[in-house]
Amino acid sequence: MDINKVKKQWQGLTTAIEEVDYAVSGYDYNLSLERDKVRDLAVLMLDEGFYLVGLMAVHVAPAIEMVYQFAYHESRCRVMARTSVDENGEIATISDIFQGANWHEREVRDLHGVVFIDHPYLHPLILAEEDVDLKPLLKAEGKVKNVDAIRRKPPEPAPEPKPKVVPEVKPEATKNQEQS
Amino acid sequence: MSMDIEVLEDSSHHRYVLNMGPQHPSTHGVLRVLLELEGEYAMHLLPVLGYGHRCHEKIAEFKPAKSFMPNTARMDYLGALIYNHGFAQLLEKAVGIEVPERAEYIRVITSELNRIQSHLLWYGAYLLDLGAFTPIMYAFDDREHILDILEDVTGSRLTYCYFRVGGVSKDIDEKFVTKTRAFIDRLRSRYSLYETLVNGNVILENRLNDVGDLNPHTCNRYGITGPLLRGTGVAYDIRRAEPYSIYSQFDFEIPTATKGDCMASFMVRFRELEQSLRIIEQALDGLPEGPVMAAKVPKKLNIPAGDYNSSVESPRGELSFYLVSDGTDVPYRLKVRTPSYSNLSVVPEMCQGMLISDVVSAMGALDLVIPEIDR
Amino acid sequence: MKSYFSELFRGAWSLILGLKVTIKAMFSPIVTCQYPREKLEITPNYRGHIDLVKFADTGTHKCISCGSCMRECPSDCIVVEGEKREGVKGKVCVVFNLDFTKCSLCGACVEVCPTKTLDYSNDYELAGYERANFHFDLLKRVEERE
Amino acid sequence: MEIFNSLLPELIRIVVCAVCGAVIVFGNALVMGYAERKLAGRIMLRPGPMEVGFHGLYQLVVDGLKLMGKQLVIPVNADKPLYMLAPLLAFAPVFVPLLVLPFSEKIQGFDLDIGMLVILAFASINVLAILIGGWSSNNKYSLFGAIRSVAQNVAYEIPMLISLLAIVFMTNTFSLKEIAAAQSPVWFVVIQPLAFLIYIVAMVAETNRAPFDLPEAESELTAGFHTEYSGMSFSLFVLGEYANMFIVCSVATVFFLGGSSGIPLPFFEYTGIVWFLMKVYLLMFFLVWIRWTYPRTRFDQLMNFCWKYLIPFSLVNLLITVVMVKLV
Repeated sequence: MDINKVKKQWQGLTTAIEEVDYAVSGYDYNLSLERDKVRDLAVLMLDEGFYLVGLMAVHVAPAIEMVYQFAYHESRCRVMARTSVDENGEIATISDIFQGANWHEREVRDLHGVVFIDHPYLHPLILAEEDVDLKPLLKAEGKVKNVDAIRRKPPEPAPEPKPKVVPEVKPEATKNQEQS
Repeated sequence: MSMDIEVLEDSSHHRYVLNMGPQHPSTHGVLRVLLELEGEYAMHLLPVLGYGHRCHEKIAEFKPAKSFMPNTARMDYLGALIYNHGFAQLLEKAVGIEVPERAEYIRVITSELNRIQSHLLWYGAYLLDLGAFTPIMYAFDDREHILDILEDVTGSRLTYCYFRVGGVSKDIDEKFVTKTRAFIDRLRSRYSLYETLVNGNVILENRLNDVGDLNPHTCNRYGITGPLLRGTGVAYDIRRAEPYSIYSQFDFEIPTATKGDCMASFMVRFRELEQSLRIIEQALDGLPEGPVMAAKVPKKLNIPAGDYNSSVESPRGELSFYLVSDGTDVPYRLKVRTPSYSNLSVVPEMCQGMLISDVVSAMGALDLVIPEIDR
Repeated sequence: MKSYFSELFRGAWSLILGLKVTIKAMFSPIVTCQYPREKLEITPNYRGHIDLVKFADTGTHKCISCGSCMRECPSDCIVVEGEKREGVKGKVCVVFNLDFTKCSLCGACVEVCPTKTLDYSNDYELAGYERANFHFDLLKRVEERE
Repeated sequence: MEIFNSLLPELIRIVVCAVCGAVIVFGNALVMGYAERKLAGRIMLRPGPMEVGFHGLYQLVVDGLKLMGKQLVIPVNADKPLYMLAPLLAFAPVFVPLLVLPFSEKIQGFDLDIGMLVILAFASINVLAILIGGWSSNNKYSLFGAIRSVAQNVAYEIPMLISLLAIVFMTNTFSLKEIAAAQSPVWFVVIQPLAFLIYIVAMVAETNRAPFDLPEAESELTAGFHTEYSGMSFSLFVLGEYANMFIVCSVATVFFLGGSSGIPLPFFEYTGIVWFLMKVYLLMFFLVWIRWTYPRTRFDQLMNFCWKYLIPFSLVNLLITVVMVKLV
């Protein structure tokens, strides 16, 4: 795999490619894409030899965000691709491309209620039949944060968080000690 | 789950459905697999999960991230320390805490002991699946030594909660080092026993060869990692591919096999025992002096907003903790990507058209830990 | 034809080797421990449920009812209450309950304790018939102890 | 025994034999149950039963009492009469072979001149019991166990018979007493080692023991054909299994290990029975030993092994024997 070549291909599919500092965030590339490009990206990733680490949903406003994680065997290249579901809570399945996504998507359906269009067998996997609409991982009313709240604050994250954290935390720590 | 059965039974009339589990000797926990049989051949498999789901991911959203540490140990009861490791590392990355070198060495030593322990239990339990009763007792005999060593330092025998954000909770002593070295010698002297009793046995060879074929492409499609993937010839190990902790300092091989069947992953796991021993040996030799906890670990861990991922190599494959933070000390969302979940998802494809006996041996080769799937 | 016989002999030989291993085991000493009859010595580092330490110098525990353990506990299984008494500096601990059914033995409470008055007990034979057997009153326990 | 021949009518003789048979069946089950658990324990580096009596000696008695006290659970959809019949059918026929076994020159119930055929015929009824038990339980696992058992036993009876037939050609008789007596200078195990090996393998498969315990195969079929059985009906299956083990090992002793021959002991008139039982239990020890050593074979491999190796070898062996007998 040539990463530059792959990057070029990503450009056609994504709205933003962000290189992330592995030492801080634990992955290399952060891709943002439109929801109708998810299947194209999956096909590309499979062709390039990536495997699907997992996919998950995050309940944020205005729409639930889907995060697909890919990684590569031969060299370190961990990719997060994120998109959001549409207003009906639907998104296209990638389980016919990455069969491993089948169960992950069923799990997301169970826990967040995201419906995957054209999924071959979207039955409850973890929940019981009668709890289909439980959606346990949806945040309670009022607890849902806006999508900006969970984004890394300085857009260039490299060494930023460290100096930011220390002063932020210190008063907390001393406060606790005072209490005890 | 009556619906599932209907789906299977509708497909054709002369086949019938066998319910394997949730209480079955070879599913190792509350996993249920519906088998659609034609004679003794499984034409269609449908795993049914969720009997022991504890919703750890939801629990994580309710309390400070630091308090989630004991829960990680309960996801995979065989790789508790490795789960500890992944989670501690995640928070250290996110908050930016430097772990002292001695703590990293201790983490590696105990994690590798944990890995050996997990492999030994799998070894015995797998042989039990294949109908050999004795090897599990020999494997347990060895495993007890590890548990004693780990109990001495962590205080518990199974669901360890030993790692802390910023280090480990307790320093190891000279006794630990001598006991571990004695164990290394002991396990090495036991290889010949395992090899003659089990690995070379013609019945075992016939049971495992050419059963449960996988290839690298299938592994990519299903996200299979760990010994199963290495059994197909791909030398992918997170300890080498994305060296975390201090794994880059050690000299160890990644055992691979090429055939991708049960025998391949069996031998890969068996040979990983030796590699783990080598890592432990090197770590014990290079063990530095110093503190085992980072000097400044804030009491309240405010995680800067953003998302963080931490991947480690669990005995069963890639384990990823993915945390989304909104800037508070309570995770906004924590996703645990457990290896068994993806590994098990290949079963319907891998076991299609197999004899029941082969389904048992193929599922045993996945080294399933059900609480990890129903996390 | 050649492989037919060589396979047979190789297989038979591997079976004989296996028999040799087990017969050797038959005459080697047993490794298990007959638990209720004999007991293994438990390591002093064993993490049982928590207990209040009885200090030799004061003859009792040193809990100042700060509540750090209560706050640190991930499963909320500790209840500490203190009250202000006249003539005594600080608070006096009047309630220290542990709900062991919820405890996950993580050890956070012991590590956070400012006076080091919390420690793990070495008690591991904890089987009981009812839930109430696992609701420990640690203050009572520390008084009853030697 | 000659006294009985002259003084008592045949009927009483049968009753005495039946009582002796019962003693053997139950005594053997006790001894073997205990020995199996002890040996399994020793092989696994643990002590085995230790609690009841000295070194757990009464364990099996207590277990038996417990099983007798247990409820007989009959599944709702089971075929009741057949379900109840199966354990009896597994247990009852084992008495007949005991009647014709020559425990020593003087101790033998009946010396039939078709002794070998009687044993083989009655030993095969066991398969029917397993089939009926597995089918009538109305449990899919049981059914699988039953089907496997039938296929396996039918296949393995062929090499068993053929290997024994080689001995019959040499001795020219079906009478067990005469076959045992024919081995006075050398045991047939020396002359017919191949037949002996084939018989041993077939014997393990016939008694459904590991590594050929496919009808039970508890990691695949939970408990196979006796999944649904409980209490005494379960223990009848176990009794039948141990009695069958005793019978096949006795046959091996009679055909290959010289029956009751051995150095006569000075203090006991019926020395033969001591030697006989010693040989039988040595073989039984071997059965236990291999059970706790090997993994289980797969069903198709089991059948392959029979058709690919055992039957051709036993046929060649038979052919050579016939030629040799003709020439000598």
